[in-house]
Amino acid sequence: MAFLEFKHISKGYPGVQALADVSFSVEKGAVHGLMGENGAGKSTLIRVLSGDQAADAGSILIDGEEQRYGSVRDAFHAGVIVIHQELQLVPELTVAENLWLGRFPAKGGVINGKTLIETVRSKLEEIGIDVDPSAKVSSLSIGARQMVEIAKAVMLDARVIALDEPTSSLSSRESEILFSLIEKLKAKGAVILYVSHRLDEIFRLCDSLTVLRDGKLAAHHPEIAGTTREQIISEMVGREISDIWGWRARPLGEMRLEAKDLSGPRLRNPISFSVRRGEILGFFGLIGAGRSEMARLLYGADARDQGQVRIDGAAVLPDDPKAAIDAGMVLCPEDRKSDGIVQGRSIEENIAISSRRHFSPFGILNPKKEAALADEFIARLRVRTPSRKQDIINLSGGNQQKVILGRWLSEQGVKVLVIDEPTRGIDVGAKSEIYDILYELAAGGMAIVVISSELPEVMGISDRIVVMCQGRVAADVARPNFDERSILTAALPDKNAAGTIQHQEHGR
Amino acid sequence: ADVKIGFIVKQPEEPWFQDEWKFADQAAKEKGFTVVKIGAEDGEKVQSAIDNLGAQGAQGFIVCTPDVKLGPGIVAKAEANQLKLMTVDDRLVSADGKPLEDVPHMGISATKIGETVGQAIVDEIKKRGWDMKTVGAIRVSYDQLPTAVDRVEGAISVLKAAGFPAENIYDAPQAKTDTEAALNAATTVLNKHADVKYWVAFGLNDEAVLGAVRASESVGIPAANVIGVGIGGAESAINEFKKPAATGFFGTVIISPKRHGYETALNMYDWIANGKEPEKLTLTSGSLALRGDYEKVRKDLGIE
Amino acid sequence: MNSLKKILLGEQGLVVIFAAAFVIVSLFVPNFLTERNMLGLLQSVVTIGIVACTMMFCLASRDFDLSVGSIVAFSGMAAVMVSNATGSIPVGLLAALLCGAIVGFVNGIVIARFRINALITTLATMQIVRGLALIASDGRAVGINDPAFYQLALSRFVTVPTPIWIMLILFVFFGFVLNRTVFGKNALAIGGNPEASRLAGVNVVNMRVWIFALQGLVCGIAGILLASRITSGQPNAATGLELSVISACVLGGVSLAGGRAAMSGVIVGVLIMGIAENVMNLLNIQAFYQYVVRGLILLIAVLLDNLRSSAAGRRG
Amino acid sequence: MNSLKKILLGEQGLVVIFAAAFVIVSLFVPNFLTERNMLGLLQSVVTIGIVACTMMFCLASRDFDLSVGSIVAFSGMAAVMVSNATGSIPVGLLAALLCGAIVGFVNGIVIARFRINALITTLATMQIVRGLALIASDGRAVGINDPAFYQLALSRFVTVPTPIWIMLILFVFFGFVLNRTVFGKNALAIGGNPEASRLAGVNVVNMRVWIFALQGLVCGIAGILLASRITSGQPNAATGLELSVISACVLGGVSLAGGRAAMSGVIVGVLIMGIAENVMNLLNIQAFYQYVVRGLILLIAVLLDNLRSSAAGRRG
Ligand SMILES: Nc1ncnc2c1ncn2[C@@H]1O[C@H](COP(=O)(O)OP(=O)(O)OP(=O)(O)O)[C@@H](O)[C@H]1O
Ligand SMILES: Nc1ncnc2c1ncn2[C@@H]1O[C@H](COP(=O)(O)OP(=O)(O)OP(=O)(O)O)[C@@H](O)[C@H]1O
Ligand SMILES: O[C@@H]1[C@@H](O)[C@@H](O)CO[C@H]1O
Ligand SMILES: [Mg+2]
Ligand SMILES: [Mg+2]
Repeated sequence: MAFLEFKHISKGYPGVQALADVSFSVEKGAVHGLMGENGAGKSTLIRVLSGDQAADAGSILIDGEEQRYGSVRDAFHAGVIVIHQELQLVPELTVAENLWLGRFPAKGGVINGKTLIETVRSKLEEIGIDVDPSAKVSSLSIGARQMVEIAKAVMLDARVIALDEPTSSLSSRESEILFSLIEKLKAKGAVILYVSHRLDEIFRLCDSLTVLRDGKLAAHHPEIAGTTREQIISEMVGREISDIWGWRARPLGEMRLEAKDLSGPRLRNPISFSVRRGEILGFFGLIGAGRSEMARLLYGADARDQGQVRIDGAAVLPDDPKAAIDAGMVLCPEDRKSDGIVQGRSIEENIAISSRRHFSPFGILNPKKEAALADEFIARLRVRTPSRKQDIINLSGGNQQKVILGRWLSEQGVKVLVIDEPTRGIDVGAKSEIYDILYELAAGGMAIVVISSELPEVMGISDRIVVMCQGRVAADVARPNFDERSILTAALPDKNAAGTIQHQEHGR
Repeated sequence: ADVKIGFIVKQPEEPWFQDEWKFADQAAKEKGFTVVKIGAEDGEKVQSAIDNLGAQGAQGFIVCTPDVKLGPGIVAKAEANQLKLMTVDDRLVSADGKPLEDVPHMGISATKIGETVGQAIVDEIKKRGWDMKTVGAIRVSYDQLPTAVDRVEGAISVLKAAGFPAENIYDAPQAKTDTEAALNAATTVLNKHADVKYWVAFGLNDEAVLGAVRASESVGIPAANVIGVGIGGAESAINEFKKPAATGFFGTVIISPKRHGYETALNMYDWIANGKEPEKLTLTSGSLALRGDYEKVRKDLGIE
Repeated sequence: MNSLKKILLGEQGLVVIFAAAFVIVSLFVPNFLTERNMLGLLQSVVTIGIVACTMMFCLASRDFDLSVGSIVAFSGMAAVMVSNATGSIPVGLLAALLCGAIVGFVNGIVIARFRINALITTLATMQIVRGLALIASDGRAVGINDPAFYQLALSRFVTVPTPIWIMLILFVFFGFVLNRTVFGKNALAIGGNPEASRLAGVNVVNMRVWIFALQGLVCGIAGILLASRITSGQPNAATGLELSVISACVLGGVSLAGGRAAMSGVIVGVLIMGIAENVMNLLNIQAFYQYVVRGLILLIAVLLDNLRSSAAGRRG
Repeated sequence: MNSLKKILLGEQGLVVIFAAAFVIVSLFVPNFLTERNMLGLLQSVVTIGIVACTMMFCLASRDFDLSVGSIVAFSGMAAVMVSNATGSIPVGLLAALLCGAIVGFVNGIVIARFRINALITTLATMQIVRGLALIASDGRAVGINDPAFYQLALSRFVTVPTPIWIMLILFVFFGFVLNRTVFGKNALAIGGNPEASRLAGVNVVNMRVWIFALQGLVCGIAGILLASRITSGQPNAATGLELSVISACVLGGVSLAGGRAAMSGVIVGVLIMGIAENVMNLLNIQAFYQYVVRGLILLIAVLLDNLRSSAAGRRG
């Protein structure tokens, strides 16, 4: 019997019809996949379900009952819990406080501090997430924060749980924990709506699937069995993509980037590596392995304790990212929300922010050139937007990521490109476009460092992989020797500590 | 024991109070006592200033209060701290508005000063032979300050008594008590009555009247058609008189900070050291100073 | 050595620095550490201290209130005028609290419900309320008829004047509210991440309205005590209070960006402001130099705190 | 109909609403729309208008400057005192600009390099600089020796007084800087997301220092013009200017949270403040009621703008 039903849901924003007459239903106890290109309307549908945004038209039925909620609170009381695509945690509060936010255990308004911590502690233990409930969220890594978000859904007995790209900042290890949680919830009879761009996960977890395209229902599969990857991809993007990786051998040149004994306050063991012209070096590791930290030290985003970075033999001063950019190195950061997008500014401005210095004589802008640049990358990366003047905050998550990529791909004279989680939240169609751009840049002599938590991606596009584990280099593998099992083994700390999520000070 | 007296004033940045303090210091130097100078812009600050004086072992203090209605509170505070109390400039009143006659006071009557201003204006209008009906008056006002109201009302009463038509008096409310605010307010009045040829201006102090004079200049009214009379007689007024050409700033009523600062301090000292209680009430008056005679007037008042 | 470092760099570091400064001042400034002066000092910060309690919540939830000075003056006037008119002090006090709470409530409604910028809204109410106070009193202070009203400020309990007690009680009370109640945590959450709080089901609009109403109520208390201390209702009282209170809070580590606040910090901030004033007067520092010194003290206080926390290796 | 809606709800909606209000006022307030009154009105907003230009950058980059009023007074004093001392007006003007820029630069260094909260820092310099102005002049107004100095404010070009021209030129100049230069875009980017801007190669520290220094310089210009208008250097001038300027900016749509600013909005904000004052005086509204009316106008202006933009369906 249909437990969750969407009926003729429509939702528009100025210039965009985010959802147009979407109807489908999900059976009780099912995990239902929701797929679609960036900007297809997945998050919007989930926001409507969560009571955060009101639909322009249409209705939602749970267990045959029409829902009329005006707020998130109403939805919560109807048994709906949503984990949003962007992390929704209060950095200054503790893990326990975040988990209880909106429904603190209290008598007469006074919080029972013990209950607060203890219930969370036992719950986290039960579900296998090793995070200190009394730690401030600002001290956790993104991955750990994501796990806390997920714990939110599990803490409460919900009838409907929606997860919007929960694994985009998790590595496979943590994803496994999530998957087992989903199995448990499913066994309890909850309906789970699962948004992801990763087909593997969809096939592994989901019982049924809906594909959205341009805000419309493109396909509905009440049974996922029997459908193929190719079929879903073409339903999503409207065309066939044969080989998303598309890797070809390239000639490697001189040594381009040399990093020697890099270390910093949060990366105590010195790290050294080097990349040649034309080479794509992948960094793989579990959450907290230290890859992002390494990238920030390399770029001068954080102060180094020691270590040197050379590009084409010339030393890069660590005093500021500006120095790195001037030396020809750029970093596309991991956390798009805090380190990537400039809120309140247009797509155009977000793209041109760094590269405009090449075509702004005496600091005076060249609006034509900026517009052309924006249009070029909007088209190449398939950014779904009504206009290049759109405020970046109004874009869907994946489209924001594309714009940030566009910012760095549009830079001129780049010798070293460092990309941290390049395709986080990006749809399959755009992914292969991005890979093609990377190959093209590499073929032009650039040295590229790709940090990714997605093993297939690292293996699919790298010429060589450095595996990091607990802040050290655990392995350095050349493409001919790529092997899933040995890379994973190298990434694992040791049996006992497996699955441990490290705390780290992010404090941004 | 060493004599230590407090001197609390309501607007420490005003030149007037700077002068009072300076003359109090002069008395202190002559007699060998200490003056503790504290600025207290509101009732709460006065309270803590008195506590502070008590704590540092002063025996008495002189105060120019931010508001005369603070009277009972100041008296109580002084008693609690066993401090002798005198007031200067503004006289304390009780809840029902009657002066607290027990507290020795030296001061000027705001209304009287205003009247002096009004008289100076009336005299000059007559001297210049203007017809009062053709003259506009700018009342640069700052009504939230009671003293300011009393002063301008004093001036207005004399003007009216001399036959100045009430409907020719225009209000220019200052948003703050500085020259720029007066200038902006007066400009509006001048522009609203663009047909009026002759203007007179009065207000709370020199700064207010200066604003009106500047406004008349900026809209192109010749200096000879303007009579502004200020109150105070400190630098801002003197600077006007020093200008090579006469401006619309005709004169200022100088009040003497010397008596107020020097004599009150001396009286308080005598009271503490020799048990000689000061007069309950000493009223001083203002003297009109013009471009031609300001130096002499200042000398007569003991200031230069 | 290490434990010293820990104390200095810990959460309570500002308090420790402050304590050290206090000891130094006590040793070197004559008449500072006497019971009389301490009580005088505490009385001088009663208004700032009381209003800072709720301003802390306001800032913690990423809001801003410029109208506090006007509300203090207005409710002080209300207390006096209503007491005089009805002949009953309790009725007057109630009227004052009501006036304060109503203005605060209106602030809250306009800001939270109509989503008008808090700075502009409270700048507007600051002027409107000041105007109303001036109109009601015709710009003149209003004296208190019944001398019993003065007793509010003059009465003492265990040698300490009542206003100081009230301030201390409010410190304890709001410290508790901030750290141990749903209200406090929600306020911090709203400031830390309004969107996340909303999505977690916190009623952000109601919370903000409540905080402003509470701020108004507390300004009412401060207004009553002030009127009683200065034995009159003064329409011009407490001008510029907003900046002092906000400074005290920020000095005490409350973040203008929301989400961070601690009662202990705010108390220290309030005391620093009070001590600076007190010591300058004890040392008979000239009025114009007082400006400079006051500015320097502010700078040094935040600079020290900053050195401390950056030595602790925290970022941003 | 539709195009009307578009105009009202577009980026320039505030300007349109303002224009409508202007027409109404012109029709119903006698003496308002006369050349004399218009020039008087514009002159009355010269100080606010000039300082608002750079305050816009300051707010856009998520900073805050409370010291502007003091800098205006201080540099006005400097202009007069140095002119008098050297007998050369140009030297005096240079000294004023230098003084302003130096104070601004110090603000910037302390805030951006030592990472001290901007509110506290500028609150401190506000007091320090005011103190210095008072000390330098012994608290007295300083008269101008050379009458040529007055000509700065009195001289006219095409019937419009020089200060107004200077303000207009600065409007155009800073409008250009904001929209058409890397500097302007970087300021907005810093306000939108400082960390992201830093990682994108914007030298955030330098930018902030520059903005404060520029603010100081521009306050120097305002100080010179003010001294010339009131024909003396007054240490007490321009108190409270900071709040008026910030209000004008916020009224004009500049976001205190950074990242949003438009010169046209700021100009409208400045004019609204000036017109409110002007019209109240023209209509002879009583002083105490002026407070209330001023507050209401502020509220209505933001409320209208808010209705407009929420009708346009933008998100906060
Ligand atoms: N507040 C808004 N204002 C304007 N447009 C919006 C707003 N929110 C979403 N949109 C638009 O609605 C469309 C659907 O967005 P949505 O976030 O639902 O996409 P999505 O399928 O979740 O994409 P992604 O995979 O990138 O997360 C997009 O074109 C987006 O730009
Ligand atoms: N405040 C801290 N104190 C000590 N160690 C820290 C602190 N913050 C982070 N670390 C450690 O530094 C390393 C940095 O993790 P980093 O974020 O660089 O990892 P990553 O491999 O990129 O993983 P992620 O996918 O979470 O970004 C981790 O080992 C973490 O435990
Ligand atoms: O306030 C005034 C002051 O400005 C000075 O003029 C002396 O008298 C006081 O009442
Ligand atoms: Mg999405
Ligand atoms: Mg990482």
